[in-house]
Amino acid sequence: MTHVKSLLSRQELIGLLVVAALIFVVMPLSMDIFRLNLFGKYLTYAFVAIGLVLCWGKGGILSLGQGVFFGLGGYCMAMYLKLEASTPEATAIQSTPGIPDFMDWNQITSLPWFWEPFNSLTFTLLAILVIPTLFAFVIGAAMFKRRVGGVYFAIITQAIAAILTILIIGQQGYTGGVNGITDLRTLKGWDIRTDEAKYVLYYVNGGLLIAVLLLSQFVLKSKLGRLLVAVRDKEDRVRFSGYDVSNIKIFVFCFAAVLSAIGGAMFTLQVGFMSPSFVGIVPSIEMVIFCAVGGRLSIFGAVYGTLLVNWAKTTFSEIFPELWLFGLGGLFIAVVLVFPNGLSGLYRSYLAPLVDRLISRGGSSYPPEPASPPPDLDGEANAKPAE
Amino acid sequence: MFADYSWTELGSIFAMQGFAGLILFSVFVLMALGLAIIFGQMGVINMAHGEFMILGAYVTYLCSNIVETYIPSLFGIYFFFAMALAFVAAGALGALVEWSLIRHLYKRPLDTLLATWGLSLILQQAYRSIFGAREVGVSLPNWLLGSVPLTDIIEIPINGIFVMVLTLVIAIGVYFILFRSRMGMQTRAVVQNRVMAGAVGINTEKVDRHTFALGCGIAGIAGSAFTMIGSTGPTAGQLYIVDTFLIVVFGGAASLLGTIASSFAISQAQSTMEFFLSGSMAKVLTLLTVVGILMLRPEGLFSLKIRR
Amino acid sequence: MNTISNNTDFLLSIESLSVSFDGFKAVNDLNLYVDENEIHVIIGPNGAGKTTVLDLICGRTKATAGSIKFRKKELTQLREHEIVREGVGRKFQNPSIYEDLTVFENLELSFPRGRSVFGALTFKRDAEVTTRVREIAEMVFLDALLNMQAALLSHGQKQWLEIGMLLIQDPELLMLDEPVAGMSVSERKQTAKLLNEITKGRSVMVVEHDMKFVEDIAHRVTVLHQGKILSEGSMAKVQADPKVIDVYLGH
Amino acid sequence: MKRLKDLIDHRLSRRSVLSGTAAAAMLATASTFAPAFADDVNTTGLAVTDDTVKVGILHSVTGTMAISETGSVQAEKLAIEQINAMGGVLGRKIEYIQEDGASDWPTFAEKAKKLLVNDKVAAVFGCWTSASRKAVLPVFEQYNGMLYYPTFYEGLEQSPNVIYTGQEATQQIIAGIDWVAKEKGAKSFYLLGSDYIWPRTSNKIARKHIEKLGLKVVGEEYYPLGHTQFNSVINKIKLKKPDVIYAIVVGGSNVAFYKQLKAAGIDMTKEKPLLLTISVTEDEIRGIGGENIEGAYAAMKYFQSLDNENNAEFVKSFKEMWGDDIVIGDVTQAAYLGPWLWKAAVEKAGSFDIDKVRLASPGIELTTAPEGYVRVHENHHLWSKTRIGLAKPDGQYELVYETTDLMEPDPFPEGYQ
Repeated sequence: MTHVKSLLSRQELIGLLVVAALIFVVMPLSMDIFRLNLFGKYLTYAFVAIGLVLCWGKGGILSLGQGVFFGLGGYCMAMYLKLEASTPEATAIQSTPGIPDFMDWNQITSLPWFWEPFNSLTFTLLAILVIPTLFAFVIGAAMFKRRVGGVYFAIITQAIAAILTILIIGQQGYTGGVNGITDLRTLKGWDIRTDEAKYVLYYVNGGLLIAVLLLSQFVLKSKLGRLLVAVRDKEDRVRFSGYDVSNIKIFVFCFAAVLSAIGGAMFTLQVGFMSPSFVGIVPSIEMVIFCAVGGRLSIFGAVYGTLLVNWAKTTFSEIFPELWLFGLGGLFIAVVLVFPNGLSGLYRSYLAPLVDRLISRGGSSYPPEPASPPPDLDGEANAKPAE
Repeated sequence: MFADYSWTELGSIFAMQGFAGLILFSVFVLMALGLAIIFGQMGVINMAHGEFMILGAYVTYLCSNIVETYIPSLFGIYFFFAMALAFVAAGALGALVEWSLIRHLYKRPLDTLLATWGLSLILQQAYRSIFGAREVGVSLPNWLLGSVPLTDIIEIPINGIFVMVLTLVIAIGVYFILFRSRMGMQTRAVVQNRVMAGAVGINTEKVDRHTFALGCGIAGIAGSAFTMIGSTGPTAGQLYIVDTFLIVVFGGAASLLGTIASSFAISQAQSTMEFFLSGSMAKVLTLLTVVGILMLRPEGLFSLKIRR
Repeated sequence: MNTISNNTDFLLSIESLSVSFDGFKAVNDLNLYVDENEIHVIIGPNGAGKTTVLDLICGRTKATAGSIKFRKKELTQLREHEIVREGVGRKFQNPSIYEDLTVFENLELSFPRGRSVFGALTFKRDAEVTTRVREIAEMVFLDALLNMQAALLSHGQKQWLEIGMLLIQDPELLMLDEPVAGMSVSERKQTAKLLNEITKGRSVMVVEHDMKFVEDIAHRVTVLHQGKILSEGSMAKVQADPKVIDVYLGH
Repeated sequence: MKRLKDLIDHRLSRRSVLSGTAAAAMLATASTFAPAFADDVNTTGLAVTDDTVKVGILHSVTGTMAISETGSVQAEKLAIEQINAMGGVLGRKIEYIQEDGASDWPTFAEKAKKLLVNDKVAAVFGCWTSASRKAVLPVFEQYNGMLYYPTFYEGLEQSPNVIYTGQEATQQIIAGIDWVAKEKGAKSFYLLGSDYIWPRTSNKIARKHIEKLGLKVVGEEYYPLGHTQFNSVINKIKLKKPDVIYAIVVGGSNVAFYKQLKAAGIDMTKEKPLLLTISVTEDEIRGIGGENIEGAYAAMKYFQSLDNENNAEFVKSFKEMWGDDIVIGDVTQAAYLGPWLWKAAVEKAGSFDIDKVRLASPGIELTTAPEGYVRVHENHHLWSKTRIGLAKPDGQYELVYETTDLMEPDPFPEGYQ
C-alpha cells in the first residue's frame, strides 16, 4: 500500500480507477463491438497524448512529429502481420508467391532485407520498442545537444514528419505507398478480424494503457518528473545545478516516442491496416491537440482529451458533415484561449475540491495554481511542516 | 545523360533551369516574407498562413469574375486591383485575428500554433462553404499568359517575370517599412523590448496589430500572385505551410535577409536536384539537407552572435 | 599583490582570456586570480564585461582564447554541468528558480545526487536529503516556507532561495551576479551576513553595483572597464585609484 | 501470368458458387419459415422494409479529397432520385444514408463498417481514392457488403464485394497509346505522374505497352502529391523533346502543372509535344482553366460533350438538380452508373441479398448509360469503350476518337506487370 501511496495520491488513484472502470466496464457494457472497436482506436491515440504530456506539458518540448513514432510502431506491426498474411499459399496467384501483394505489383521479386526479420514476432515486438527509441534518440541527441528547442524543435520535427510521409509514399514497392499496408488477417494464426478478437485486442489495449499510465506516473513522481518541470521553467538553472539537460530531454523524448509506437502497434492490430496518413503533419498536430484539450499537464486528462476530441469528430461529422470543421477549429481556439488547462484544468477548478472533501478527512488541500505538478500529499516534506 | 545533346542545347537548358530556379526563389520569398514578419519578428507561429494566402487567391478569383462580367474593358489590368484588394482583405482579416486571438497569446508562442491551426480549419471550411469544395479557375488577362521566346529553346514565362518583379517590389517595400519607416522602428523596438517600448510611449498593441496585419496582407498578395502558377481551392494553403516555415527557420528566424538567403539556397538546391534526380527524391533530399543543416546550425543561416 | 607568482596556489586562475562577439571584444586578454576563502568582488560600469566573465567561467559563453583553470583543471573545454560538478556554482542576475515547484523541491533538485537520468528516476527522498534541505533553508531564512510554491516568494526571498540552491551543492567557488539587486535595506543586511557566513570554506566571486554592500563584504575588488582590468586591490585602494574615478565620473 | 488470371477467375467463380449455394439454402429456409413479403427479398436482415430500402453513400465531403468526390456524391443522389421517381427497386424507395470519409482512410473504414453493421445498408456507393478503397475492402469482405466504386484506377484488384464502375488502367491506357502511335505517329514518350500507386502502376502499363509497340520512353518521373513547382521537369521535357507527354498528375498539382506548362511556352494546340492525360476530367479543368489546357488530349470513357440521347438526358437532369454551371467528368458519370447497375442486379436476382446480387451482377447490361452501353464482366469491372477527347478552351472535351469495340476490363493484365 505504501508503494501505491508514493506513486499515486488519493486523487490520482481515483482518477486511475475511473479510467480503468471506463475502459473495462462502462464502455464494453454500453457499446456494441463496432463502437467499442472505434473507442479502442481512439485509445491508441491516447498513448501518444500521454507521451506528449510528459514531453510537452511537463518538459516543454513540443514535438509536431509524434506521428512519425506512431507510424513506426504501426508499420513494424503491420509488416509482421502482412508477412504472416502473405504465405506462399495465400499469395499463390502472384508472380512471386510469398511476398506481400504490393511488392508483387511493383515488380519486386524477393523480400527486401529489412523485411526479413519481421518474420519473427519476437523481433517485431522488440522493433516496435527499439526502432522508434533509436530514431528519437538520434533526433533528440542531434537537436538537444545543440540546444535546439521550442519553436525550432517543433518545426524541425514537423519537417521530419513530412519527409517520412513523402518517403513512404514514394517507396511504394517497399512500403505499400499511399495505400499503406492493408488486408492484415492473423496474428500467429489467430484471426484478428473477428468480433471476439476485437474484444480481446480492446482489453489488451486497455491493459497496456493502464500500464503506460502507471509507468508515466512513476516517471512523473520521481525526481525526474520534477526536473522536467524545472527544465521547462528554467533550463539554465537546471544546467547550473549540475545536470546534463540534454540527456533529460532526450530521455523524455524517447519515452514519448516509445509510448507513441505502442499506440501505433495497437492501432494496426485493432484497425487492421497502417498507412502514411498517420505519419504526416496533420495527424501529428491533431495528437498535440488531443493532449491540449485534455490539459497538457495531466496524463489522465490526456486520455479524456483524446476521447473527447475523437468522439466529437465522429459525432459532428455524422450529424453535420459539412460543418464539423467549424466545431473542431472552434474547439482548438477555445482550448487555447478559454481553457488553457483543458479538461484537467476544469476538473481541478470545479470538481477536484469537491472530490477532495469527499475522500479526505480534511487533511490535504489542493494547490491554487493548476500549473504545478501534484504535490506529494504524503511526502515527508508535508508530513512535518517546519515550525 | 548529356551525351545526346549539343552544347547550345545544354547551354540553353541550363539557362532555363537557372531561370526556373529564380522563379522558385521568388515564389519562396513571396511565400515566406509574410511569415518571416509574423513568426520571425513577432514570434507567432501562424499555421493559418497558407489560408491567408488562399484568401488572397479567392479575392483575385472574385475580382476576375466581377471584372469579366461587369467591366470587361478593364480585364487587362484587373490583376493589380485584385492584388491590392487581396492585401487589404488578408490584412483586415489578420488585424481581426490579432485582436480576437493572437494578442492574448504573445507570451505563449507554442499556443499560437494550436490556435492558428484551429483557425486554419475554420477558414478552410469557410472557403468550402462559400466557394464550394472544388478548385476554382482564376482567369487571367492574356498578357500574363504565355512566354517570351528568346531562342528556340529559351523561353521566359511571363508570369515568372511577373512574380519576380512583384517579389522584388514587395521585398523592397517590406525593407522600407521595417527599416526605414517609423512604424518599422516601432515594430523592431516592440520586438526587442516590449516593456521598454511601451514605456517610451509606443502603442505596443497598435504596433502588434499593424505588424500582424502587414504579414497577413503580404500573404494575401502572395496568394493572389500564385493564382498564376498554382491552384485555388479550400485546402490548397496546406501545401505551402511546411516549406514556408522551413525557409524562415533555415534563414534564421529573426532575420529578413536570412529569409531571402535561405529562399535562394533552398530554391537553387531544389531546382538543381530536380533536374538530376526524380521529383520526389529531390524533394526528400532538399528537406533532409535543410533539416540536417538545421541540426548542425540550429540558429539558421543568418543570426547575430549576441551576448546573453 | 604579486599576481604572476605561481598560479597553482590559486583556486581559480584566469589567464589571457578573450571573447569577442562579431568583432566586439567583450573581454580582452584578461588575467584574474581568486584565492581560497576569498570574497572577490568585480565592479565596473555597464558593459564592462563583468557578467561575461562569470559566463565564461561557468561555461555559458565559450572563450575565444585564453585559459581558465580551476584547481589546476582547465574549464574552457568543459560543458556547463561538468563545470558545476567540478565545484563551481553560479547565481544569475535575476532570480532563477523553479517557480512552479515548492521551496523544498527547489532545494531538493539542487541536492547533488542522482544527477543522471536514471539516477533521477531512482532518486529517493531519504533522511539525508531532508535534513540537508532543512539545514540550508534555515541558513537562507526560508525554513518556515518550505512548502510554499516558489512563485509566491518575495523578490528578496527568491534571491536567497537561489543562493540556497547553490549552497546545497556545496561548491568551492560561488559566483553571484548582483545578489542584492532589488532587495530592501534589511534584506541587504541579512544577505551580507549570509555571505560572510557562507565564505567559510569556500571562495565567492560577486558582481555588484552597490558600493556600500561591496565595502561590507569584499576582501578584494577588481574593476573592469571595456573588458580589461582597470584596477585591482582592496576596496580602499581601488576607490583611490584616479583611473577608476575617471571612468566612473567621466561617464 | 496466365496462371494468375485463371486462378483468380477460378477462385472467384468457386466463391460465388459456394456462396450461391449457401444463399439458395438460406432462401429455402427463409421461405419455409418466414413467408412475409419483405423477407422474401431479404433473407439476411438488411435494412429493407415493405416500401423502402436503405443504401449508403460514402465519400469525402471534407478534407483534401472533397474537391474530387463532390461530383460522385451528386451523381449518386441524382441516380437514386431518378430510380425512386420510376418506382424504386423491387417496388421499394431507396433511402440513402450519407457518411463523410473526411479524406481519411480509417474514417472510411469506420464509416463503411457503420453502414454495414449498424445501418445494414443493401449497397454502398462510394470511395474515390485507391487508398480509401483498400481501407474499406476488408470491411466489405468481412461483413459481406456491396460497394460500387466509381473511379478509374490502377487495377490489380478484384473483390467479390466490389463492382468497379470506372475503368481499370489497361482500358484507359492501351487504347490511348495505340491511338497516338497510330494517328499522330508518336515515337517517344515522357511519363509524368504524382507519386502514388495509380500513376506509378498506370505508367508501368503504359511503358510496357509503348515498348511493346517498339516505341521509346525518354523519361519517367514522379512528384509528391500536392507539389506545385514543375518548371524543372518542364525544362527536362524541353530537353528530351518527346512526341508525347503522358501526364498522370492529380489534385492541386494538376493546376500548377498545366499553368506552368503553358507559361513555359509549350503550346499544346501545336501538338509538339502532344499531351495525353488520363487524369484530367472536366471537373479538374474547372480548376485548371480551359485556356491553360487547351489542346491536350484525354483518354477515358466519358466526356460531358458525348453526343447521344442518354447523355443529353443525363446532362439535362444533372444540371436541373445541381445547377447550370456544373460540369460532369468521367468519374461522375461512372458514379451515376452505380445505383442503376445495382437496381438492375437486384431486379435480376429478385432479391436484395448481397450474395444473390453478386451472382446476378455479371452480364448485367445498361443500355441507358450516358456513356452508351456498358456490361458487367465476370471480374466485376465494366466492358466499356475508351474515348479520346481534345480539350477546348471552354473546359469541355471534343470527342476525336472512340474504340469501335467495348474494351475488355483486365485488372491483372498479362505481360504488363
